[in-house]
Amino acid sequence: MLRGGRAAVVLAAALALTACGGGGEPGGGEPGGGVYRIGVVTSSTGPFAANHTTMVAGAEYAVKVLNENGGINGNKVELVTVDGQNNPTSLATLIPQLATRDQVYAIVGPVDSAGCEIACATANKLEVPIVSPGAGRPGVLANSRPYGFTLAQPDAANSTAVLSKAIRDLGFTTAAIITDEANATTKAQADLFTQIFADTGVQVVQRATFASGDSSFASQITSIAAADPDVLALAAGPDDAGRIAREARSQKLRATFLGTGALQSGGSAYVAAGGEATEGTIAAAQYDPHSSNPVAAPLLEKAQADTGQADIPLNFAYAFDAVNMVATLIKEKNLAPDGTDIANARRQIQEGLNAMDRYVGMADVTTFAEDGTAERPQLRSVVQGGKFVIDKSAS
Amino acid sequence: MSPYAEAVLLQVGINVLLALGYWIAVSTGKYSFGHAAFMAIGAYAASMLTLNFAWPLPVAMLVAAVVAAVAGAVIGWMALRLSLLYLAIITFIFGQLVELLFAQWDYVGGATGMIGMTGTTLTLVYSSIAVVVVYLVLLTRSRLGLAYAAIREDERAATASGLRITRIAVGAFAASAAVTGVAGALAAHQLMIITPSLFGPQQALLIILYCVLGGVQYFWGAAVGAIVLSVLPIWFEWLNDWYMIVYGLLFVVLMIVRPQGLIGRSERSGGGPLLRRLRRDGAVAVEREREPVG
Amino acid sequence: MLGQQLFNGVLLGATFALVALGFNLVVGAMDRLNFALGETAMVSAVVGAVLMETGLPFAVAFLAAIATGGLLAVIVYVASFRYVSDRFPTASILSSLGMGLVLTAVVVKVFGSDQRSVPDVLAGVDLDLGLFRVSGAQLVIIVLAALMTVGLYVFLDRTVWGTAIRGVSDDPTMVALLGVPVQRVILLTFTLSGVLAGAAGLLTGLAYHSVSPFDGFTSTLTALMVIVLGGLGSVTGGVIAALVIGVLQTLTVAYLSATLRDLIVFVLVGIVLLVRPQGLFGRNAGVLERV
Amino acid sequence: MSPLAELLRVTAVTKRFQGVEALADIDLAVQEGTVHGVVGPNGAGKTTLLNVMSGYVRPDAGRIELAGRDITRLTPQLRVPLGLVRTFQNIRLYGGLTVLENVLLGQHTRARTGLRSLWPFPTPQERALRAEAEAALELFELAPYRSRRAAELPYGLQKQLEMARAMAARPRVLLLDEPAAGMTTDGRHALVERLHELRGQGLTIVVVEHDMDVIAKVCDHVTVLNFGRTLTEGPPAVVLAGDEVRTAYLGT
Repeated sequence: MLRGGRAAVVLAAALALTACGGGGEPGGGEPGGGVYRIGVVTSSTGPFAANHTTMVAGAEYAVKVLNENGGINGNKVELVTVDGQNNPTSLATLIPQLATRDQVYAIVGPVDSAGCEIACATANKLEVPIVSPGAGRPGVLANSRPYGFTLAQPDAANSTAVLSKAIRDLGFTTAAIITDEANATTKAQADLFTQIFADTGVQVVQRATFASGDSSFASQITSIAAADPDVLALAAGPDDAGRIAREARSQKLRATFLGTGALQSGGSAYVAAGGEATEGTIAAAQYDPHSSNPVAAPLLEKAQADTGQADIPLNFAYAFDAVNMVATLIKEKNLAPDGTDIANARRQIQEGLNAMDRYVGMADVTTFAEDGTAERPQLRSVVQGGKFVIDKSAS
Repeated sequence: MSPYAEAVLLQVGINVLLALGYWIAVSTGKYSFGHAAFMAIGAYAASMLTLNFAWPLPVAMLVAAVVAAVAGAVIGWMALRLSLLYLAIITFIFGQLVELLFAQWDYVGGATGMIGMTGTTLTLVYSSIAVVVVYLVLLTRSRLGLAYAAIREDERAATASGLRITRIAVGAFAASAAVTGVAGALAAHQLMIITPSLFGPQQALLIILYCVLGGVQYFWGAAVGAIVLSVLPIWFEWLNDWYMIVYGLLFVVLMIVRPQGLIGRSERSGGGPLLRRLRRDGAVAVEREREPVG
Repeated sequence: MLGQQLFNGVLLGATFALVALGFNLVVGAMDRLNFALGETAMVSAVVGAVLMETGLPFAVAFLAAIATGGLLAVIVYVASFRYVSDRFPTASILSSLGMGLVLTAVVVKVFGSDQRSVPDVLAGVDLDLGLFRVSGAQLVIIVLAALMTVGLYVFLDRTVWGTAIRGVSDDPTMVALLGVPVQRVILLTFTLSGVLAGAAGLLTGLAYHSVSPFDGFTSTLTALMVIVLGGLGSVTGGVIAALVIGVLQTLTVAYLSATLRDLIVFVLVGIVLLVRPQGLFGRNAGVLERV
Repeated sequence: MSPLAELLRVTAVTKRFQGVEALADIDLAVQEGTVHGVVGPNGAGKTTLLNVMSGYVRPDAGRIELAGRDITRLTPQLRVPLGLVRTFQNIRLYGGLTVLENVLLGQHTRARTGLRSLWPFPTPQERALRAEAEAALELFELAPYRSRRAAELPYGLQKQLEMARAMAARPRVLLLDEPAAGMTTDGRHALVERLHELRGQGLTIVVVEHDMDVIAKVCDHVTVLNFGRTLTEGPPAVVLAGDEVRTAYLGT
C-alpha cells in the first residue's frame, strides 16, 4: 500500500506543473503590421459540423474580401479559428483562450444553439462580443447579454405569419404534428404549429412523438396514416424530418409537409435525408440566396462567382455579415489594432452591435432586437427539384 | 492570473477530481461504465439548489455529494451482487437512463438543460481535491482500504476472511459516486450551462481513461493520468482533430501493454498467448464451478 | 392499425435480435462482452449504403455489409481480446469500447458526421396482407433477419463447427482436451457475431432510411438490454427478448409517447434484474449472491 | 473418557449437482478439541462436504450446526465471525498484497474496519491486533518476508501464509482442504507438528486429506466417504486398517 505523504507531494507537484504550463502569459499582438483578430468557434464533429464548415468558409471569405480591399484602415484582419468538437467542456477553455491569449476583438460562431449557449455565456462573462450566425432557439442568449448576439430570428417570431398565410392560401383543413420530444427546439416548434393551426382553424387529427435520431418512424407514420391529414407538420431536426418524409411516402401518406424556418436553414440535410419524398415541402424562411435586395444581390453574385456555389448557404452569408458588422464597427469607431486597449474596444463593438439598425449585407436586412436576436425578412420557401427555393410569389 | 490560465486550471482540477472519484470504485476492482451519470446527478442537484433556491455553492456541493452517493449505493446494490459482466452492462445502461430522465424532466430544462450557474473558483476546486486526497491517503492506510484491495485481489479469499464483499463494494461505489457528483457540481458551475448530453457515454469513457491511463494501483496515478489527458489537447492543438481516434487507440494499446496503467508495479510476465489462453480456460472452468450461495 | 403496429414492432425486434445474438455468441465463447459490436454494425451499414448509392444491387451491398462485419469483428478480436490479459476482466470491455470510439471517429473522418441516407429496396412492392401491409424494404428486412436467425440455429445445431462453438461455450477446457482448436473456434465465433451485426446494421439502416456514425452506441445499448432481459448468453432468450422489446417500444410510441419508449424498457430491465437477475431465459449466468 | 462437546454437527446433508448426488444423507459430528479427518477417493464428495460446512455450497437438504446454532443458511463470510474458518485446496492468497497485509486481512472480523478505521491514530485495540499479526508472522516463520508480495513466495510458504491468515481470525473450528497437497516430506512433517501444536491449544480441526500418513498421525477421528456416502468412521487406527477403505480406494 501507498504511503500517503509521498502521494500528496507527487500530486501537488504534478498540479503545479500544469499551472506553469497552462498559465503561460497571453501573447499580445504580434510585433509590427497592425492586425485585428476575430475569433471563430467551429465544431468539426457533431450534428452541426456541416453548418460549421459553411460558416467558417463564410467568415474566411469575408476576411479575404476585407483584406483585398486594404483591410481596416490599412490594418489586416485575421481569423483565429478554434474547434470545440461539439464538446461543451472544451468551449469553456477555448473562449477564454480566444479572449486572453489571442486578444480577439469579437467572436463569430458557433452556429448551433447548444454551442452558442455555452460559448456566448462564457464570452459575455469575459466581455467579448460574440455573434452566432445561426442559433435560433428561443432564449438562447438568456445568459449572454449584452455581449451575445445571433443573426437568426427565432422561429416563433419569424415563421408564424408566413405559415399561417400558406395554410390559408392552400386551404388545408386537417393536420397532424410529429414532434421530437427529446429536443427543446423541436418541442417549441410543435407548440408553434399548434398555435398556428388553432389560429387558422385547422383541425389537428393526430399527434405523434419520437426521440431524436434512433427511431424507424414506422409506428408514428402508421398512426398518422390512419388519420389521413391534409398536412403533416414536422417539428423535427432536418435529418429526422427527411427520414420521416421517406417513411411517410413509403406508407403512402399523401399529406403536404410543413416546416418552420429551422427546416429551411437545414434544408440541404433535409433534402439529402429525405430525397424525392421531400418535394413540395413548405417551410418558412428568413434568408434568400437569390435576394433581389440591391446591396445583397451583388454580394451574393460575387460570392457565387468566387466560391463556385450556385446557392450561397445561409450560414455562409450570416458569417460573412457577422465579420463585416464587426469590421464596420472597428472602422467607424476607429479602434486601435493589435489588441491595444482591447477591453474598451470590445465594449464599443458591443454597444455598436446593440445600436445596429437595419444593417444590410449579404443576408439582406438585419436589426438586433433588445434580447440580441435578429429581426429578419419573413419568406416562404418550397422544395423544388431537390432544394428549397424562395417562393417569391407568396410573400 | 489570466482567465485562460484559470479556465485551464479549473478544468484540470475538475478532471483530477473525476479521476480520483473513479479510482475509489476501481480500487475494489469494480469498473463502472456509467460514472458520468453520477456527474450528471451531482451537477443537476447542485444547479437546482443554487439557481432555484439561491443556496451557496459549497452547501449545494455537499448535497450533490449525498444525492450522488445514494444513487451510487442503489445502483451498486443492484449490480455488485452480480458478475462483473452484469456490472458493466448495468452501469452502462444506468448512464443512459440518467441522461434520458434529465432530458425529459422539464423542471431542469429537459434537453436544453439548465443555464446560468456560476461560482466555481480555483479555491473551491482545489480545496475539494485536497479533501479527497486526505481521504484517500487515510483510506489507503486503513483497514477499509485494505479490504478494498482484498476484494480486488480475490473475492473468494475475501469471503473466507469474512469480508462482506457486497456491502464493502457498495460503500466504495457510493463514496466514488459522491466525489464524482461533487466534480459534476463544480463542472456545472464552471460551464454555466448543463445539458443531459454533456454527461453521455463519451464523458463516461473519458473518466475511465483518466483513471486507467495513470494506473489503477495508486490514486495519485489516476490524478496524473487526468492531468496529462486534460493538458495534452490544450498544448498540442493538432490533437484536437484526432482526439477521438487517439483516445480510442490509447485504450486498445494500454489494455494490451499495461492494463494496470502506466504507473504502478508491473505484473509478472504473463507468458505467451497460449499459456494465457490455457489459464483463461482454467479460470472459466473455476467460474462455472461456482454455485449460488446464501 | 394494431396489426400494423405489431408488425412494425416485430420488424424492429428482428433487427435487435441479430445484434443481441452477436453479443451472446461472444459471451458464450469467452465470457466477455464485445462493446464494439454496435459500431461494427454501423460501419457495415455505411459500407452497404455507400455501395447502394453507387447503384449496385442490394444483394451485393448486403454481402459487402456482412463481410465488413465479419472482418471488423476479427480485427476487434485481435486488438481487444486475443492479446489482452485475462487477469483484468474489464480490460477487454475497455479495449473494445476504445475500438468503438475509433470506428466511429474513422467514419466521421471519412464520411463526415452527417446521417447518410440509405436508398430504398423493392420500392414498388406493397403487399396488403389484410391485417397489415408490408413494404418492399420491410419484406427484405423480415425475410433476411429470419433467414439469418434460423441459419444460425441450424449451423449451431447441425454442423461440426457449430457443435464445437457450443462445446467451447459449455466447457472450453474439456473441448480443448478433446482436440478442438479452441482458438479457431473463438475466431469463428467472432466472425459469426460480426456477420450478424453487419446484417443487422444494414437492415436497421433500411428500416430507419438512414445510418449515422453515432448509431453504433444505440445498437450496443439496445442489445445490452435485450441480453439482460433474455439472459446473458442465452440464444433463444435473446431472440424472444428482442421481439418483446421491439413490440413494446413500438406500442409505447404508438399509444403512449416516444419519451416513454426507452423508459418502459429500462423499467422492465430493472425489474428483471431485481427479481430474476439471470434473465427470463438464462441459466445461472454468473450470478453470485453475497452478503 | 468423558464425552466431549459436539462443536460442529452436520445432519442428513444432501447435495445434488445436475442430478448427480455429490453428498447423500451425510451425518458428521466434530468433537471440540479434536482433529477430524475426512478421507475418500477422488469424487467422493470430500471437498463438497467442506464447502457445505464453510457455506460455499448450500445443501439441498439437511442442516449444519455450530455449537448448537443452526448456520445452514449463513453465507461464508457470516460464518467466519462465529469461528468457522477455512483454507483452500489451491491456495487463495491476496497475491498482490504483502504477507503482512494478508495476515491483517485474516483479522478482518475482529477489527474495526469501517470508515472509523480511517482515523490515522491507531486505537489500543488496533495496536494489539497489529502486534498479534507480527507475532503470527514469527510463529509461522514468515517474518523475513513480511513486506514481500504474497504471490512471490514459494509454494510451501504460501501454504503457511494461508494457514497463518486463517488463524488470524481466531477460529474455533479450522477447516483445512488438502493441506499437505504438493508438499515435500519435510513440509509434511512440519505440517503434522503444526497441527499437533494447534490441537494442543484447544483448536478443533477438520481436515480433508489424501495423504493417509498425515491423517494417521494427526486425526482423532476419521470419516471415510465414497460416492457421497459415509462408508465408515471411527479412530484412524481402526478405520484405515479396515477393508472398506481399501476397497474404496482400489476398487473391487
